[in-house]
Amino acid sequence: MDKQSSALAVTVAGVTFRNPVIAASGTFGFGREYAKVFDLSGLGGIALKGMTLKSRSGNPSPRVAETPSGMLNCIGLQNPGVEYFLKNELPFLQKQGTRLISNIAGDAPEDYAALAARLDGEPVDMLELNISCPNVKTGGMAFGVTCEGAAEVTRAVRAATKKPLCVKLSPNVTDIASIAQAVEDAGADALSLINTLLGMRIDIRTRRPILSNNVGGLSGPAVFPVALRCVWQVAKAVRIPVIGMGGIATWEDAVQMFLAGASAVQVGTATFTDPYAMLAIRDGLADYLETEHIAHISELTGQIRPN
Amino acid sequence: MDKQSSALAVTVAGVTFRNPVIAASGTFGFGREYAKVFDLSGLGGIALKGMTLKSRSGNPSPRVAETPSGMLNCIGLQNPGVEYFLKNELPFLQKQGTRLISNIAGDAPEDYAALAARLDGEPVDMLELNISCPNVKTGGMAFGVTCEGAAEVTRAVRAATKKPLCVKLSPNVTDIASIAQAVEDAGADALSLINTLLGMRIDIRTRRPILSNNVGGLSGPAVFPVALRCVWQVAKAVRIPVIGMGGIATWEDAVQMFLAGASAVQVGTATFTDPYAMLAIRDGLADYLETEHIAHISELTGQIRPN
Amino acid sequence: MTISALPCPVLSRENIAAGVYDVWLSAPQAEQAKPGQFVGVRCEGFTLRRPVSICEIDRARGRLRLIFEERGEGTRWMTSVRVGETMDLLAPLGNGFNLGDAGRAAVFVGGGIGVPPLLEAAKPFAGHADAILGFRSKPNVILKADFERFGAHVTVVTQDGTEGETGVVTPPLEKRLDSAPCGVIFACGPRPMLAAVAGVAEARGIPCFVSMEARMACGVGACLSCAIPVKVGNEVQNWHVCKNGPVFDAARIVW
Amino acid sequence: MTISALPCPVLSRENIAAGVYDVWLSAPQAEQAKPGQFVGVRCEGFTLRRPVSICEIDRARGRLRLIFEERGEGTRWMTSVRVGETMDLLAPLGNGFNLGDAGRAAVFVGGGIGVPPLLEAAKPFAGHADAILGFRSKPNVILKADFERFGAHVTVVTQDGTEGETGVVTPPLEKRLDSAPCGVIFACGPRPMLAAVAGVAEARGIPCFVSMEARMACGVGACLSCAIPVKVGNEVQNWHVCKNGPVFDAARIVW
Ligand SMILES: Cc1cc2nc3c(=O)[nH]c(=O)nc-3n(C[C@H](O)[C@H](O)[C@H](O)COP(=O)(O)OP(=O)(O)OC[C@H]3O[C@@H](n4cnc5c(N)ncnc54)[C@H](O)[C@@H]3O)c2cc1C
Ligand SMILES: Cc1cc2nc3c(=O)[nH]c(=O)nc-3n(C[C@H](O)[C@H](O)[C@H](O)COP(=O)(O)OP(=O)(O)OC[C@H]3O[C@@H](n4cnc5c(N)ncnc54)[C@H](O)[C@@H]3O)c2cc1C
Ligand SMILES: Cc1cc2nc3c(=O)[nH]c(=O)nc-3n(C[C@H](O)[C@H](O)[C@H](O)COP(=O)(O)O)c2cc1C
Ligand SMILES: Cc1cc2nc3c(=O)[nH]c(=O)nc-3n(C[C@H](O)[C@H](O)[C@H](O)COP(=O)(O)O)c2cc1C
Ligand code: FES
Ligand code: FES
Repeated sequence: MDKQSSALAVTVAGVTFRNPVIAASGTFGFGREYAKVFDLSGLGGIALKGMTLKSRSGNPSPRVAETPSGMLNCIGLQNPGVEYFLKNELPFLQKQGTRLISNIAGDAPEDYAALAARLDGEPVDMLELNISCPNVKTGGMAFGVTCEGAAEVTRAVRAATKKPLCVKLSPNVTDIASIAQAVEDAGADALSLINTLLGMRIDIRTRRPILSNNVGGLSGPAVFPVALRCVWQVAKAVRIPVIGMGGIATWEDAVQMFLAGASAVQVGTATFTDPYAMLAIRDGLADYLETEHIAHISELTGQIRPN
Repeated sequence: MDKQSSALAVTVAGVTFRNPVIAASGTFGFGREYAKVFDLSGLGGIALKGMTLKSRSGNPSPRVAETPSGMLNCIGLQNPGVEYFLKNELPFLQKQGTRLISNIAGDAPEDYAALAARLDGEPVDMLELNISCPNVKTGGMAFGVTCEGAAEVTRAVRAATKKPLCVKLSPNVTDIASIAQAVEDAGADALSLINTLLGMRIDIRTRRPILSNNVGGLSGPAVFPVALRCVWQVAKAVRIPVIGMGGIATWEDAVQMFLAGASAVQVGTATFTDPYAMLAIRDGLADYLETEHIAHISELTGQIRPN
Repeated sequence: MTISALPCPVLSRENIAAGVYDVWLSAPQAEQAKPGQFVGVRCEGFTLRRPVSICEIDRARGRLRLIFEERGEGTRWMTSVRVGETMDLLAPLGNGFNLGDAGRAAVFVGGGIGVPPLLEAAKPFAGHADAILGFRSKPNVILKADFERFGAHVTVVTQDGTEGETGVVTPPLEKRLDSAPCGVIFACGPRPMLAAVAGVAEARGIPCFVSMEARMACGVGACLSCAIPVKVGNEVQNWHVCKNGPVFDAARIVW
Repeated sequence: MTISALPCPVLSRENIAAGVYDVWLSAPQAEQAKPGQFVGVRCEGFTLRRPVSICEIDRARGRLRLIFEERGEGTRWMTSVRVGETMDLLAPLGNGFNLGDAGRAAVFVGGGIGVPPLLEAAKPFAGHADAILGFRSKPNVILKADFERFGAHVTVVTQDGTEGETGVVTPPLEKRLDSAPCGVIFACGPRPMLAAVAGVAEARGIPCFVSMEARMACGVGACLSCAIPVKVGNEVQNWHVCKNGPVFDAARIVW
């Protein structure tokens, strides 16, 4: 906790996180499990598992596969639905002393809006619109790959909530910057990126794709260069803050994300390899600021010096 | 050489390769250098360094960076121009006993067409249209990311040459299958994919991108899951043959590519790690066919059993 | 219960069967570990930890015994770790076996690399434990002497008959159940074996608990990777091998 | 010339300065190697090989000596390879030094980890070689005794004056050039040092050859990664460190 000096506190879309290291949605459930591994108050925040209005059972197993320096997943938004969450998960989460970001998904803009409205009076700090999940048949990534789709969902949710609104972008697009701009224009307060890259792996013995859904989302260090490029392109194109993620595993990776334009970072897959990765990244950032005599982490944001 | 049984010979767009393992463009120059490392006749073919009408000097160094299970490059199509190639490189290449694929690029459809016309009477076996290079300012990937652009270049080249025509696709798009269809409709005889994913890496000490061009193309095992997914999506969408590439490092990777729909494979980055990688992949495929009692490699193509 | 990830020094290491290694590690997590729980082994160069069952627990000295078989690249790395080097273990994971009354007669049915997790579970049953252990062939047989050391009556079965009885585990299981009362069955092994054992148990109305496998990412229940369909009343729900299991009431499994 | 990639057993390994390791490897490629050439070391877990200069060549016994400094992750792996283990070397790479007439007086100017490639080159010059070797500080000094063993007259310079003269290599270089004739200068080290040495050589009209660095992928000239701008007549062309170099006529370099 000593390393969590005020130098690390960041404010994104009006929400102050005690440090800029946030658990990425879907890799940290509703926090309960990792609370057995470390004190959750050590995190800047938690982006909660992607949630829908009604419960969903997700895809069959296998839902994960290992890849070089990464992994594929096709969980498919399994979640207990918002009412269960509010009754059984949120009370526990509220006591953990960290910021809560509700990651929300749906089949149609109205679903997103209804979910956002339902959460409006509840003690979550921010909404993260998941329009980039590659693992569901309807909705999900479908909205995230066109400017119109992304803007439409954003507008619908914007009208339904007063909460700070972050939109999570897909890297599986030709021009992520223009989608970012469309979302900004539609009223988003912040952007988070990247969600996973669409990938595949085949078991040559059975000739079947390893994942039950055939394809899945690639995450982990393998995607870091793509994520960094996306954050840089988007940060240059918009005025709202960007939360960077995708393959971050070390504090050096996080520093690159800040330099490219991120105001905070999310960490997902690295937690599976090392459950303390986020704490090590946080402490590494604190040490780095001290060694480099940088007063505050936000001084790094966007300080890349392009060639 | 003993492993190069007829079981490995493949015919793509009328061109018969003695085995399906082809050196990927830009990673193998004009063959001269690796001829000092192994006998080039052991390869199915060589996709030559991307070429333009006039010589180009490419981007400044640094042009490469290491990434987790991969690398970034921003060579920027450095090449000596077609006339130099015909005079000084092709005569040597012709004597190597392997198939030659000319990878061609330009700033405008007319450049591509002029280059294709210039090569038409020359002893190269196939043209590979590079409309997916992420490292040049004009042309390059610009054509590869829209159906119209891709079709336009393809049509222009189709009209200018009688050579078998392969179009190389970029993965940096929202819908690679529709671009593949557009290119097929415009007269391509085959498709090759993927070119590199756009990525970035920052030196946190200098705060500068490591690559002189700021961004570059990601290749190597890290991208294999994305490449495999693209090959699968494209192979389902078109009737022309697909040459698969992107991160192939082992014969098992190659088998996955065939199952996903590839008729041949190209190998790039793996050669840097192990210069004999392509020979090991070829031999591994031969052994695999024998062990599994598969009479011919083409029996694997598209034999994925999706879930 | 708390879970921790720690580099655990390898104290001993033995190649006990074809491709199978038997290691004791110094692991403070032993203090909280229960039979049937597992650990997540961080393998150098890999993103995902490999799940490995706890074979024996030495709480007093803070040691865990793991037995693993080389199957792919991750387990190959594990076989390369020498005495004095460390393995990073995330542990203890899962719920393990609910042993209930160890005064009951219990039958432990293991298949291949599914045998190890049964050993610690069999300990408290001592004299009234039967262990029916199936393997491919003689070179694959493991842990027979260990079960006997803890007082279990062991029947070995090999598919090719090179050691013990010939065939699969179900005939000796039925024979055992025919000949004496049995309060509970614990099983671990390949899925078809578990399904067969569950069938036998159900037919006779004997409680049966099986240890299941699934591909995992987090190992703690957060990522929802390791779902298996489980019968809950009239419904089928996704439960998670790492959190709700790996041991399940066989009656709940959708075979 | 042929190039090959082979696993080469490490025969000896010594930590000769802060973070600097000195290894002899059994490498059949030694037979064809020339001073100033380099090898590509495959580092476990990495895509790109790391370029390392050849420090000494034992053609008769098929051995190469490499000296490398831990700089990042790849070189850290290299320092972990023990005697008896192997390093996969792609070799020999590049053109090396064109030594010309070894009867001339030659001055070898090395800076830090740029010193090693000069050793093999200095051998034939024996008594008429001067070596001016610059280092950060005393703990970084390497190879002084080795150059002396081959008959070179060695001047050590450290930036902090903790060994030999204080400062950088150019003042002792100028002093040496003032005091006696010199037919050729060979230099390897950090770019600013090379630029300074090239400046001195140019001013005095002495031929000067410098060994350059660039980030590499293939190491053989095929991928065009390692471009540096080089003056050719009135033009500037991209030449490649791995193929056209690493040694270049200093007069060609665009500093
Ligand atoms: C709860 C549990 C306990 C286990 N206990 C043991 C044990 O005590 N001893 C032992 O030898 N093995 C055990 N296994 C199986 C062991 O986890 C796999 O053999 C191992 O993960 C294979 O990894 P690999 O890298 O060698 O193989 P690869 O096939 O290269 O692995 C690729 C990916 O698939 C996963 N995977 C492959 N096979 C399995 C499997 N059967 N179950 C789960 N994931 C798999 C890997 O973890 C990895 O993520 C257990 C599995 C589970 C789920
Ligand atoms: C021709 C040549 C000869 C060399 N000879 C020696 C030698 O004899 N002894 C020695 O200790 N070092 C030598 N070097 C430098 C050595 O190659 C680098 O220190 C090493 O590549 C750093 O790798 P890393 O993984 O530790 O560092 P990282 O910074 O993690 O490497 C990241 C990437 O950048 C590349 N890179 C980083 N620094 C350099 C550099 N200075 N030159 C080229 N590529 C670099 C790496 O190869 C790798 O691809 C030589 C370099 C060249 C080009
Ligand atoms: C197992 C798993 C489940 C995920 N579930 C969600 C989700 O529910 N909602 C979402 O927006 N992103 C989800 N993601 C994406 C991550 O939040 C993150 O964007 C991505 O994994 C890249 O970051 P990383 O490389 O640090 O993991 C999931 C990722 C993984 C690996
Ligand atoms: C150094 C380098 C240079 C490349 N140059 C070209 C090129 O000139 N033309 C082209 O079409 N692709 C070029 N590529 C892309 C490769 O041909 C290939 O599509 C890509 O690297 C993915 O395959 P791999 O992962 O096996 O390397 C280049 C790739 C690399 C690494
Ligand atoms: S592995 Fe993450 S929930 Fe089971
Ligand atoms: S490293 Fe490939 S050309 Fe020099």
